[in-house]
Amino acid sequence: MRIVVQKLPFDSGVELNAFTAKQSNMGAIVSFTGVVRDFPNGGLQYMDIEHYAGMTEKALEAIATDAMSRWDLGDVLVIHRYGMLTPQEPIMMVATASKHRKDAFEAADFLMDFLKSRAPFWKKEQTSASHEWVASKQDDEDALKRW
Amino acid sequence: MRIVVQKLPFDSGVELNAFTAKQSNMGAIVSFTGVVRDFPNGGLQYMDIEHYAGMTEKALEAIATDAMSRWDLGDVLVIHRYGMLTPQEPIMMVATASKHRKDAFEAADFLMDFLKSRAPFWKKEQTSASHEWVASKQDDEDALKRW
Amino acid sequence: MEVLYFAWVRERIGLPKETVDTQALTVMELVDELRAREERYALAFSDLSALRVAVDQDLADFDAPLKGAREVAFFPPMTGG
Amino acid sequence: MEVLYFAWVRERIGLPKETVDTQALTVMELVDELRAREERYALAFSDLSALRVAVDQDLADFDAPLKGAREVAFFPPMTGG
Repeated sequence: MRIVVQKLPFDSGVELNAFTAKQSNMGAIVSFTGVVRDFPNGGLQYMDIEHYAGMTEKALEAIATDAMSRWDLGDVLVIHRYGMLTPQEPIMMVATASKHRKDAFEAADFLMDFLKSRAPFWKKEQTSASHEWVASKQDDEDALKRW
Repeated sequence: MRIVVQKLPFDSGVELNAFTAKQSNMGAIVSFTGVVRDFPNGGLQYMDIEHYAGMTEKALEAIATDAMSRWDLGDVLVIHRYGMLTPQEPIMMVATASKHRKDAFEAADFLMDFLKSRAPFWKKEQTSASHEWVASKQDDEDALKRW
Repeated sequence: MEVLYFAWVRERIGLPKETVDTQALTVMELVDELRAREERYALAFSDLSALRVAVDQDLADFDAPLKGAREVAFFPPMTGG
Repeated sequence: MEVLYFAWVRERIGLPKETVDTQALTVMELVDELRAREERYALAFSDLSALRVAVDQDLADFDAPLKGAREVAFFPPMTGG
């Protein structure tokens, strides 16, 4: 299990390969990469991500540990950035390794649902004129009930 | 949409990055990589994958096109190898790009279910003593009913 | 008509592909003709529930018509991914 | 006790962190004390349904006890991922 909270950019492809290389006889590797989206008509200068240092690492570890106990997984990777990100930059990534594709998919889906609403990150969208905190979505809260 | 059927190895990380770089304002990228698993106690010399050249490309395109029509996707990638592969080598990979994580996850899951049972590949496991064709699983056939 | 065999069907019949001169109107009629040929064909086609068929590279049923078809393939259930 | 604020809660109150001398037995009692302080606190805590709380870095309810707690944090619903 590897949990990383960092300000610096990371390379999804390099991380995916490093994660895959560490596994022993896992037939299924699933990855999710979250990328900063611009507004439909553009204008996003940057996304500023605030987090609760200390609690963040604990919360991510708890979520990953929960996933490991619910599914037959060989390994879990979580990387999440904070600070100022520009459109098209990767924000975060999760990866799961399992013998079976179903476990790898479900666990990655689960990790994402909990990262969205239970990891202490807050996104702020900055344009040249103003900034606005991204509102949480009822859909994201509802998604947790699936598990 | 990119569909590749090849004998040569591929690099999942490089493919994931190339796929991600092509997208425009897609917030969610999901990848699945299938890796050759050895037997629980070892002994697999290689996995030999036979395919139906001509039909394979058509079938993969049809499955990917179906996914594009069912979910809100920016793009789909499918890479599938044939020939002789050794344990730990990647067999295949799919990637999906969407504005929304739910679409990216579901479409990748769907692609994998259909690749398993509807793309004309046949796996043979070769040990030093014998070879055996991998049997299809009822679970894999049942998985198609989800969609 | 080109007839193709894959995986253990190919191994049992002993060849990957052959040109068959047939008047069969359906896949099932073609199967019956092949079965009547030789023991290895009868063996390969002994349990149709273990076989799948494609007509002109599209999955089809055993009662599918062969009118106009150029290529028929027989194989076990697929195991991709 | 250390009290932390994040995102727009931090912006409204105007600081990320402060040490509060309190006898509050629950989170709710602490909120009431803070509300009574100044307008900016009353404003930040005006709608508790828009707030989440963590006690010693674990998510908690507003009726959670504060006995032995060293750190309480207030913030809007999280938007990670």
